[in-house]
Amino acid sequence: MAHPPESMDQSTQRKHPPYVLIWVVLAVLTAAEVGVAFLQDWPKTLLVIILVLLAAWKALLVALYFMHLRFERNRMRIIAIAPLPLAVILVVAVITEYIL
Amino acid sequence: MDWTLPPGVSTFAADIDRMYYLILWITGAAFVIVEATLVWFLIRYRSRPGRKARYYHGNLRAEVIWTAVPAVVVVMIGIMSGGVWNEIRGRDSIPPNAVPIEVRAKQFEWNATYPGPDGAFGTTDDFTARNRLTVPVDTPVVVRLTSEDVIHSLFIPAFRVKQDAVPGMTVNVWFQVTETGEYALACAELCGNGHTTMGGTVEVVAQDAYARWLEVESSRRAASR
Amino acid sequence: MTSVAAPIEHGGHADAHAQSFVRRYIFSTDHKIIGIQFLLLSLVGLLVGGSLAMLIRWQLGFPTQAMPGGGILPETMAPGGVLLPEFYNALVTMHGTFMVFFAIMPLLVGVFGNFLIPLKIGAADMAFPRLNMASFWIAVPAFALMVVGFFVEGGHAGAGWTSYAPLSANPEWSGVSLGQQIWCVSLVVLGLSSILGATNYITTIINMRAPGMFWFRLPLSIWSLFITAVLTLLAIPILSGAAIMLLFDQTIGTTFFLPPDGGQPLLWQHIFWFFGHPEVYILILPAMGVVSDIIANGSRKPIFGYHSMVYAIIAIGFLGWIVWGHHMFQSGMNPTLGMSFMISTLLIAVPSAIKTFNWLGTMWEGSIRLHVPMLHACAFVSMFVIGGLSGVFMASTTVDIYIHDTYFIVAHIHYVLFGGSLFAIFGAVTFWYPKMFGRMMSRFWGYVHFGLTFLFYNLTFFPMHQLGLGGHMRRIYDPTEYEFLQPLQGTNEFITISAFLLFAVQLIFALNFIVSWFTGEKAPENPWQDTGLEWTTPSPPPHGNWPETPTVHHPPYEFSSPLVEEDYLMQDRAAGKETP
Amino acid sequence: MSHAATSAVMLPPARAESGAGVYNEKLGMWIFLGSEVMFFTALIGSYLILRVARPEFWAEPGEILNVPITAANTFLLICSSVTMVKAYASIQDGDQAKLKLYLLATALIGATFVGVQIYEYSELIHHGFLPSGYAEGGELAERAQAGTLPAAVGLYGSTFFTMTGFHGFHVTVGVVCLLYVTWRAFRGRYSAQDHRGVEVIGLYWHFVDLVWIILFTIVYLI
Ligand code: HEA
Ligand code: HEA
Ligand code: CUA
Ligand SMILES: [Cu+2]
Repeated sequence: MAHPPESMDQSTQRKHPPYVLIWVVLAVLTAAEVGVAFLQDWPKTLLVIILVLLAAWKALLVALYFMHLRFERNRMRIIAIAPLPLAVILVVAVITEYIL
Repeated sequence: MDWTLPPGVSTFAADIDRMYYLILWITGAAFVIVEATLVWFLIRYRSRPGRKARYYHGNLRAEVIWTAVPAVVVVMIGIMSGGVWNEIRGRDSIPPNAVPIEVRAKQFEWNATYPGPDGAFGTTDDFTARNRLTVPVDTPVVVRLTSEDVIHSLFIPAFRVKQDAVPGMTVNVWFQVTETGEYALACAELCGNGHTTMGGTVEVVAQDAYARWLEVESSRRAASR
Repeated sequence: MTSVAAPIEHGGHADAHAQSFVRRYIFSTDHKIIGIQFLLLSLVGLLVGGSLAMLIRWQLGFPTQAMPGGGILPETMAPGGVLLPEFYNALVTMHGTFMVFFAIMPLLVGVFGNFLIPLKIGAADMAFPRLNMASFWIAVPAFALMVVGFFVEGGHAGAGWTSYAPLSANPEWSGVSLGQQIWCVSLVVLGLSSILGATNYITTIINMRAPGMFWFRLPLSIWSLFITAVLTLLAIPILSGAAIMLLFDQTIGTTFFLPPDGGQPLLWQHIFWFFGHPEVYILILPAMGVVSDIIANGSRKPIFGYHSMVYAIIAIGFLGWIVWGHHMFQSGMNPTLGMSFMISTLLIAVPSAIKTFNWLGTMWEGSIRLHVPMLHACAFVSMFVIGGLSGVFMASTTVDIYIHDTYFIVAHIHYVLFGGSLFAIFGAVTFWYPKMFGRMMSRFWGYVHFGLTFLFYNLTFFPMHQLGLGGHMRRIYDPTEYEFLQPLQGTNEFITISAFLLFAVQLIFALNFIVSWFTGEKAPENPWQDTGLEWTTPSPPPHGNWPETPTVHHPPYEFSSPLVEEDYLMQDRAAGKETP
Repeated sequence: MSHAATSAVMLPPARAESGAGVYNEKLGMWIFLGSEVMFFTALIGSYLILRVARPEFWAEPGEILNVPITAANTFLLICSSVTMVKAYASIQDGDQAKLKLYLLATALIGATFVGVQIYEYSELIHHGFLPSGYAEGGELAERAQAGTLPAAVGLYGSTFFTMTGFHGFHVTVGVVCLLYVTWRAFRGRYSAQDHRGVEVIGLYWHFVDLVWIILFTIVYLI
């Protein structure tokens, strides 16, 4: 099998990340989000910020551990996040149309 | 028909034309340099028996020069036309005393609503004219431009005015005409099967004539109402 | 090296020799065959787009006169040979659509991406040969669907190749419903094909370069195809998303772009051009790449400033993402935003300048052979410069106020896309034809085709600048409707005549292409005495390209190197020491 | 043929510049995911822009959409990600039995997610919430009359159904691919040494999960 030696490094390491723990964390964060979303007397903007942060946290956990970016080389990490700046450019530029 | 811009009759037409000719000279120079060098090299360095090309991979100084020069030139172009742009479209470029006219575009006609003698919209002396825009000379005019269906584009070549009319939003376009007369008005954005027919005229009249025209028109319309 | 040997495995086509005609020439996984398939498909696309242009020109030159032979067109298009306005709009829309999506893009990316990448980096095939096959066979139905659109109820999409909403979003304003939906679906399907292709190219170039083929030993054609693939990968899905929203606005009652219900017409323009501008660089970067290869070959000299050429490609690729607003200066977009878009747009002149002048620098003190591909490459340089410089006019927000949506823009389009991309394609096809088909194209007819095309091309498109200056709007069915355009009608007729001649002389190319396939003189391994890896294998190359993976010892353009007596040093030639 | 073969000996062996350092399929999947990011950018970006431009077309969280059910569904999808990664871990240890078990579980949970989403859609449509906004005479339309809901929610419907719909579509595709991988697992095609298929489908699956995490927050909770 012409399977490049480089890529074996994570397939051969037998110690697995604490997947179940991450699972619990994700579940808790989701519950927390639903809880926060319905806090009546908090200012909307604050809620939005908190919710987005929680979501980002969850997304990061999935990317780092489930998609094991945490164990990849930097080259792969770069390939993985490369498109994000473009996405931000589009949305930010167009939104300025309406808030300016 | 020649290769120059048609005469412009608005205050900023001159500025726009100046920018155009400036860029024409700059790019013209770049064009001549490139094409001349190309042809010259093709002749001068054509392969001839016994001649071998000189072997080298580049020349840093040369590259720095032909990177820096265009960079400076384009930034200069940017700054200059930015100035004119601000004068025409800048946040507070619209003269406060500008005469307001409402233009609603729809397939395939231009409807211009005038505030009437009292200069206020939404009063009984307002009236609307179709495919015909009448404006006073030497007076800033602001057109409140919008559309009822699809996107159109208000294009008055002689004034160097072009602005899309977008449904759901109102854009203010202003201009100040310097000569009385009749000028063409066209639609510059594909807006359907009648796009090509969506023309009209702009009549530029003396200021007092304009005031009188408002009187006459609004009373006439009122009568017909 | 990561996976030099890998492709043989993954492809599962190592035994292709034993395979049937169908598996080998129709559902082939061989990158060379797929490249040729794309070539045939997109040349037909070019023919379609060109023919539509002829109808457009007839109408503009001789408005509302019965077109000779136009009687064969159905009543819904041209009763008695007189084109209907709605049909004219469909013509313009489809001319743009076919030329951009079904001619130039597949010609550059589909054909040369597939054919050249493995051959030039020393790989036996693509990283994912089956995916490659899929990407072609997905493109075919997209093409067919777009053609069918002409014959459906209500006619084909007629809102321009940019399909501005709300005109495109609501049939009640355009009279077109099914046609516009077909436009959306076809482009989404084609998009899938492009995305699969791009994934394949990027993986291949990153992972499958032969030993010694370092990043900075890649030929510029491969560099530009690589950046192009990245642009394709990231830009096309944006178009797919936009097209899907547009489709939903028409079919399931969503209101993304429909103002009465809160939709935002400018949103369509922003998304479309966020895709659209990278798209136009997808249409020029590969052309620049192949032209660089051809110019170095024609000048018998290493490319001038190879590294800055690479950085220029990357810079253009990146800047292409932050300039889209220059299509929207007059759209009612926030003027302050317009200002920043103007600056970023103008900056693109800088990397373009580097490329232009480095091409000239390559010819400087060279020993120039004016073979047919070289002529086309020189035409590319001179014509692209005209198109590029006219771009600077519109980049200036103020000048754009006047020339926006006039024929000045149309002239720009054709100077960059025909003068640029298409001349490069003519050159590249002639250059790699021997490697594709094992035969040379006729040199004589090549010269004839070049000369006449260059002449009639300029006679057709240069006068469009004049129309633009006169204020001649784009996409109008009948210029004579406007008094102020009547003085220009003479120019319009002149353009039309030249356009017909331009089209006619393209048939020389078509014939040369087809006839040489059967009767052209047999091509040697390296007819142009080039240095690239593809010339170290027979023409056409066998399945798997090389008996064993070649090893690279030299940069791509070692012409006239002192290391060897002949004036070209193959990249894999083990002469003397390694050149860094 | 090239002269290299013969004379290469007299040269130092050419250095091979390693690529991304991972095998093609994995690299390819990551690259493909890049295009998926841009696809969802078009949809999510439009949503954000429209929401900022015309906020009056949106109802408060939970007023129209059913948050409890969706929260449960979100939890389901997260579970499927865990089983997926477990499958990957198992085959890394060469545990075929667990591999099959976890793959099946993942496909199953994924399918359930889609089922629940279909149920959610049918409920919404039943209450009169469509891609075009309220359905005439629908229950929600009446509440809008009564003033307890926004007058019109066209953009809300448009963006909601488009975004969640295409996510659902991605999950469905994922389930199909998972079934294929599972089938191959039962044919014993994967081993501790070579399990590219499992890792690659895993990447796709987790990405779809990640997109849902974002969607759940910005569509249902904000
Ligand atoms: C291959 C395709 C291609 C390419 C390469 C380009 C290249 C450029 N384009 Fe163009 N463009 C199109 C295809 C392309 N364009 C199309 C199809 C449209 C119409 C879309 C539609 O509406 O249908 C369009 C429209 C278009 C517009 C919108 C016009 C309008 O609708 O009002 C603008 C505005 O800025 C623009 C600008 C530019 C610029 C600045 C470049 C630059 O990249 C050019 C850079 C190159 C040079 C400048 C020449 C080389 C440099 C030198 C010789 C150095 C010296 C130069 C200076 C000192 C200035 N283009
Ligand atoms: C690569 C792109 C490309 C090319 C090559 C062309 C080629 C031509 N185009 Fe144009 N054109 C566009 C892209 C292109 N165009 C775009 C994007 C628009 C904007 C559309 C819009 O507004 O929405 C446009 C718009 C446009 C207009 C403006 C219409 C309007 O606004 O009302 C006009 C008008 O004259 C025109 C004319 C022509 C002509 C006469 C040609 C001639 O050069 C055609 C000559 C013929 C050929 C080049 C084909 C030759 C065939 C072969 C060589 C194939 C050989 C076959 C085999 C071997 C099997 N085009
Ligand atoms: Cu109105 Cu074109
Ligand atoms: Cu552009």
